[in-house]
Amino acid sequence: MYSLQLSPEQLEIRDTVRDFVTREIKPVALKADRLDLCDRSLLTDLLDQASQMGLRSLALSEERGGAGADALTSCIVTEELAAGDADIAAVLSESSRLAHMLFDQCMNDAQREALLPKFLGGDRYHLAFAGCEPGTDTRLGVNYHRPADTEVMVKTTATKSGNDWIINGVKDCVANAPVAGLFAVLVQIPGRPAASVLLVPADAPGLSVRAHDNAWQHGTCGEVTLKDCRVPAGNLLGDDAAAVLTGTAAPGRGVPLAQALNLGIGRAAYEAALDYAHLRVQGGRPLIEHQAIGTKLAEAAIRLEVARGAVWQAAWASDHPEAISDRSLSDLPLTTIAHVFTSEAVMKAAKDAAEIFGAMGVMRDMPLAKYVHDARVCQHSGDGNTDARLRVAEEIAGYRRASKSAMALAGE
Amino acid sequence: MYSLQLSPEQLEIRDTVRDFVTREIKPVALKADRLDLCDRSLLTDLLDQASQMGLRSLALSEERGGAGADALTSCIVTEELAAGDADIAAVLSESSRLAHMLFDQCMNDAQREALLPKFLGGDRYHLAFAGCEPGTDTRLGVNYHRPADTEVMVKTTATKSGNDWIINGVKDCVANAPVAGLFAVLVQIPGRPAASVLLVPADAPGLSVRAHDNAWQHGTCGEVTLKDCRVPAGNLLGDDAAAVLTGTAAPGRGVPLAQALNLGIGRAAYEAALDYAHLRVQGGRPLIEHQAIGTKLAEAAIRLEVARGAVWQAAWASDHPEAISDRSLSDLPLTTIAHVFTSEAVMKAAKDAAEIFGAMGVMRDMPLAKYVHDARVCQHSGDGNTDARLRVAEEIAGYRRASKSAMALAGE
Amino acid sequence: MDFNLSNEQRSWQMAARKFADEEIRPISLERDTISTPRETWDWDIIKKGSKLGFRTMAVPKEWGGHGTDFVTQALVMTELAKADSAISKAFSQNWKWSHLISATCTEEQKQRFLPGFVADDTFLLGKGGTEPSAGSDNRMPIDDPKTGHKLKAERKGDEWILNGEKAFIANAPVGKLFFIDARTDSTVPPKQGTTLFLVPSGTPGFRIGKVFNKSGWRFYQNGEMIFENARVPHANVVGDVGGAIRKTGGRGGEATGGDLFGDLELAANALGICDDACATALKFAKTTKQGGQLLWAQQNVQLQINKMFMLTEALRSFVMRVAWEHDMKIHSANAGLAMNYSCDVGQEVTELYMEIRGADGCHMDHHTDKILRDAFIWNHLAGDSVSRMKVTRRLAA
Amino acid sequence: MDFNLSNEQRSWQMAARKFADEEIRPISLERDTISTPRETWDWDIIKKGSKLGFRTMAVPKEWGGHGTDFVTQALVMTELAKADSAISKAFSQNWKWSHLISATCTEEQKQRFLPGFVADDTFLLGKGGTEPSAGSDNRMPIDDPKTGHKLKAERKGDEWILNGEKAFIANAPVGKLFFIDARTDSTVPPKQGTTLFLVPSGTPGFRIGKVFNKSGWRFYQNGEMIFENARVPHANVVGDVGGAIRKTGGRGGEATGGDLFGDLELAANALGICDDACATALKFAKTTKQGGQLLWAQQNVQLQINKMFMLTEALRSFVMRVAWEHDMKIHSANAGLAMNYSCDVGQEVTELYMEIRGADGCHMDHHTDKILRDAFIWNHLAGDSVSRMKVTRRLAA
Repeated sequence: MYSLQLSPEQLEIRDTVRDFVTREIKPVALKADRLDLCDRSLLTDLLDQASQMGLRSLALSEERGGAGADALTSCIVTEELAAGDADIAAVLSESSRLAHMLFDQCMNDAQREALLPKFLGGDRYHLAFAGCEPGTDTRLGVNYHRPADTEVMVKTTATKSGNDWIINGVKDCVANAPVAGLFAVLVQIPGRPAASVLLVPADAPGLSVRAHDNAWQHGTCGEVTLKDCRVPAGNLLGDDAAAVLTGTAAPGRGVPLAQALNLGIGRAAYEAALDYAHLRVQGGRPLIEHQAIGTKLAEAAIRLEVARGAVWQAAWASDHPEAISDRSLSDLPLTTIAHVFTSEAVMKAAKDAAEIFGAMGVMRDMPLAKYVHDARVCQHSGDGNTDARLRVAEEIAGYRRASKSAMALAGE
Repeated sequence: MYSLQLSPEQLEIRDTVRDFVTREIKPVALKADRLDLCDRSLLTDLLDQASQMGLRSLALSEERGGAGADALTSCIVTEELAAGDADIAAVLSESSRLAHMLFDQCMNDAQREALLPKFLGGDRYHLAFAGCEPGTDTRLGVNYHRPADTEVMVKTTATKSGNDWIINGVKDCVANAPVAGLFAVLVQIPGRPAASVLLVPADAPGLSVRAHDNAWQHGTCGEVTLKDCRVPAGNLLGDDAAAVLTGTAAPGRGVPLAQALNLGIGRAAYEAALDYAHLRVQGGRPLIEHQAIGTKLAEAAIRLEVARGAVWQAAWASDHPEAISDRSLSDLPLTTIAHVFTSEAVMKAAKDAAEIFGAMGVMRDMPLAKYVHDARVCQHSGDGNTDARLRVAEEIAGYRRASKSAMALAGE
Repeated sequence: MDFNLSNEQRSWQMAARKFADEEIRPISLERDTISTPRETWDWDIIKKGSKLGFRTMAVPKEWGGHGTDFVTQALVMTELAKADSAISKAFSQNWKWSHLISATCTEEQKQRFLPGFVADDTFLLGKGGTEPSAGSDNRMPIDDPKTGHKLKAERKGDEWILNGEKAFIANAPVGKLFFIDARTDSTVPPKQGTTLFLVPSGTPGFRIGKVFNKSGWRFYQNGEMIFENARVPHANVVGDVGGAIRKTGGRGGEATGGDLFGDLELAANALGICDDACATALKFAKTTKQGGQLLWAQQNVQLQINKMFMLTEALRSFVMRVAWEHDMKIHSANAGLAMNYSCDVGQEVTELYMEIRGADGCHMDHHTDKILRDAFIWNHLAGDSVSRMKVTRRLAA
Repeated sequence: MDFNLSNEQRSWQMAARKFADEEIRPISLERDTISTPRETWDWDIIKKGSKLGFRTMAVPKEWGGHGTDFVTQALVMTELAKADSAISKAFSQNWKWSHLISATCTEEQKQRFLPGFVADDTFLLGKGGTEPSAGSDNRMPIDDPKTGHKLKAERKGDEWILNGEKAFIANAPVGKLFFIDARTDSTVPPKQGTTLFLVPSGTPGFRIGKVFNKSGWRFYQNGEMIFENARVPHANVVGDVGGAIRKTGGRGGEATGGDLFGDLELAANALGICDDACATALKFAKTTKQGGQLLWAQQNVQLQINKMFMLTEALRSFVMRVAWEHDMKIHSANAGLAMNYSCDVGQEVTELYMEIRGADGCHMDHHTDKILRDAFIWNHLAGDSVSRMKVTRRLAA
């Protein structure tokens, strides 16, 4: 039965995280000297606290020590965190997402036995997926509605040497790379038809990470170089791991964590402007009582509300493919749809919120400029909205590509 | 538990209605000579058929002879009908909505005994609510965030004469007026603090209806003049009827039937363009394979999908106020939000769809011009989107008006 | 830099404004209401306007016309469109093909057709390009012999025999002389195999089919043309056999002003609709009360009016610049960009106007309804993606 | 109607283009990167530009300036902004107050300040209006004595004693002379109780506080001003005591060109950003491959480029018209409308540019990032609802 009722657990975790954000994150994250984008540092202590609250292992199954949160719950938590600080939200949601994929879905018992205790034991043990490679073109672009001329190949190789794999290659834009304890690395094993995934601990010899400065990505990310990096043969994940981690199985239908994060940014901007509009008096009356300001805030509220519906729909759908098969839900790529819509709605909300703050809305050490920047980063993410629309267009046209590996790499 | 799974009954009725629309409505509704807005006649035979399928009494409870459809189901059906013909959808949804309000919620046993058999017995016995009066300003407008200077008063009066009520006044923009067997008329009984509602059969002496030509409203509507119109004392509905029928109790949160209808128009336009884009070849390839066209269609698909989420959310919420109290859902006026968003999304979808048809998109005897016009009518409905945003703005500001009767009359 | 108008320009503008106010506006809504498309037309207004020069103003003075410049033409189109966009177009459509005659026809052809055109107040011009199923392909021709016009012309001695159909042709039901694109060689791509003919009404085998029932621009006649063994003398070939597209489209159109005038025409006409909407909205806001106060007192209304004027004045600046560039024979992408822009602005301004007029229950003011429909016509002529991509190509040319 | 530039206008434009290409562009991204706001400034570029006349071009010739017209000023601002919007603004900010000096100061005041300004390559001007908590109220004054500027000036003999603060003041940290709005009578509404003073840097009791850390326009200095018993001679009162707002705002601003130049300035500067984005996008699309083909081959890219150029050329047309109107002393709402419009266009064009540059994983091209931030500055200066409503009032004036 159709119902928009959240479970008591969902309502409770939302309140808990919202409270944590209000009391702990915001006072630190919105300090003027930390807002400057040039050196926006990761709030490590708060990440530790969040980990202790279970947010690093949120989506990991309960029997393996996590909270077993479903996609909707994960999105609710991510939105709340992002309303406080997009970077904290990004790091935690990436670890949580990968914890579920790696420990619950991809590892065999031996791997899990070796690695799960490390993950559970260290609040600073984050996870990263090293999929993307420098210079790889993942756009649909000119190949819209045509078979791609060339297959996107993974250039990082893994070759067997005795009982070890030797990995060589460079990965770029790896989220969580600077804080990861464990990497899942997408590699090509010569002779195999598809890509494979190797588990590489951060301290593996030959692995080095260069954190990106001033990157247009939330959280922390970096370039990962693997130079004759050696891991034991047992670190190879099963054949389906590449599909699970790259989202190839259902492109455009992954868990919309990035979109929930985006929504949190928009909400933070909107709420800041709403508060300010109550306080600030102009022409003898609070801003909110001016039609022009009320209308702007209402428009933001409308778009954010509608965007949340789109994100939650995509989240629930990612856990319930059966609702797509029985046609309760559309068979379009709902996460891609949520992405396009949310990123534009939030961008507009952030800009309008900034306008309400006047000159303070364009100061680098004030929250609004941060929200505007954060919203732009979301708009820029993946291959951009122009490409996202082309992916939706192929779906509505019923066009099926022979291979989806290129799309998969693009993520959402 | 949050779930977007439709019930088997919902899935079935959607299929049934969609099939009826494809096989029966579209072939008739989209004939060139019927598309001309100047004389777009009501498709009476199809309305009869729909009534026989139970769509006129859809929301009426099962024990009283209806299908007992909830708000979500009613919206699903309305969207499907409107994808075939907005007028049919408008007439049926109005009768169905009022059947539930009048027979299930407002009438006493005697009234029901007298009138329900007539309603159930005649496929052409439609229902109308005569609330609006000519020249009444229902806008928030300049009164945004201020108490209104004057209370909107109902000018139509009912005075007691022996055992009868004598009604005098004029009502305008009364949906279903030309086809109604029964009117619920909002009246002021001198001396009473609030407005009341009287049941007036279409054949009551002194009641006359003038159908509007070329009105900017879907279905059929007209002006209702009550001149010394006489009905028995027993026709007065209970004190809460005015609140139920005008939606005063929860402004902005009524059943979003008009929005579902709007969505159906957008879907019809989008689907027509999608079909055409597959068929029509330009530059050696079907239109759909051109990036520009694919992108336009994708954008329409995205907005319609998101709009449907907003409409369904508002529909479900209108039946489940408890989900608002426990904060599963936002306490904003969700139907108003769905209205603003849907009307703009559909307008854009209809215009883009028309563009894809080239010159055929601007011909009065072709479907696309109809869809564009129908979408404009939805945008124009109520007090327009500028005012709708002000209503949302008052809600987010937490502004509470002393009286909501003015707002109620505006409807959604 | 000088935005002043010359006395002559100003005087044409004033004459057009007077004609628009006194003659066009009074009949505009009435003609729009008529439901049979063939009957919306009114010869009386055409004759009156013709006597004032609005039909022949683009014909060079040496041929008996008024030889106005493009700036004047833009001003007049805007003024006429303020009162009725479709009636303005019914006049300016003749200028478009006057330009083409001047630019492409031989002296002999001019001698045969121009004096008649100038002398007769009911002599209107048209051009048949679009066919029932090949609109965009003809606007952006590709090098495939299978694409392009299907209307066929075969040479028989001194005559060409035309067979086929044209659709959506402006002035078809009322015109006396038409340029017709016909395929004279279907073994080569359209660019090489299409020829332009002059075809007078009354040509044996040529007749008008249905009149299209447009949702906007109701006054303006738009019809089907049917050619069944229509016989056209070889002397009516414009330019070279196989040279139609070089003459009127692409760089050719830029040289003749044919294509570029069309861009300016749409932009200047849309400007008239916007002017109408702005003036009416401002007056409405300053005279209509809501809640006891003028609409004008509301911030939202002020912001809507601001946007209407802002876009309209941006469009006016752009239109006047393009008109001047045409007079200077500066050919750039600007005319096309202004046309694309006029589509966006015309729709946004009329929609804002509707929002201001807005709330009136189930009723809609007829004037608002009309200009919304008129402005929507641009959607397929000036603002569709083919139009825009065509213009983009000029940017990089 | 004539869009041609005079030789003098053209030569200023060319000089500005050369300076922009050779001097500004090479340092633009580097200055933008500096994280301490006080250090983004570079006196070297100011001095170089000053020697070419870009600091003093609005000063009348009789006072040793170049006496350029508004059209020239618009052209130069656009050219400089093509290379760096903030550096362009650092120059044109001086013109704004040069205009005000010319229009409002007495001969004696001019004599005291103009020669020094003209002679010194590092002499910059500014105006302190905005205060920490009264931005919009000062831009749209209401008739309530409790509103308006809080900075107080009290007369003591031949001097005025100023106490209070200004915030977000352009050129504050680098300027040598400022116009300062101060409240001289708080018992009457701001329109009657505000006086304008000339305050040189180095005035005892006047100092600069923090330098604001803007997200865009990094080069351009924007600071706090602090007045603690600052002593300003009565001779430095501009116009009448109590007449500040009549002099510089509303109809007064229209007469002096103070307010109106500010509108033109923002519009012309935004045009430079748009030109930069258009040129870079076109080049990028024609040189960058995706999937083996130039980006240019894609319809979506063509449509995005079309929109960028369309809006930019509409803005250019509007800016040039407004500049000409200023030169003709035609005062209308157009300057304000063009300013509002430049906010919308600047943002839309830079966002389209970002979409075209787009996909590059987690990296963002620095140039794209910079012009997005620069264009966003307009949001609170030129495109906010107060700006727009203020302009709307001129429409109905």
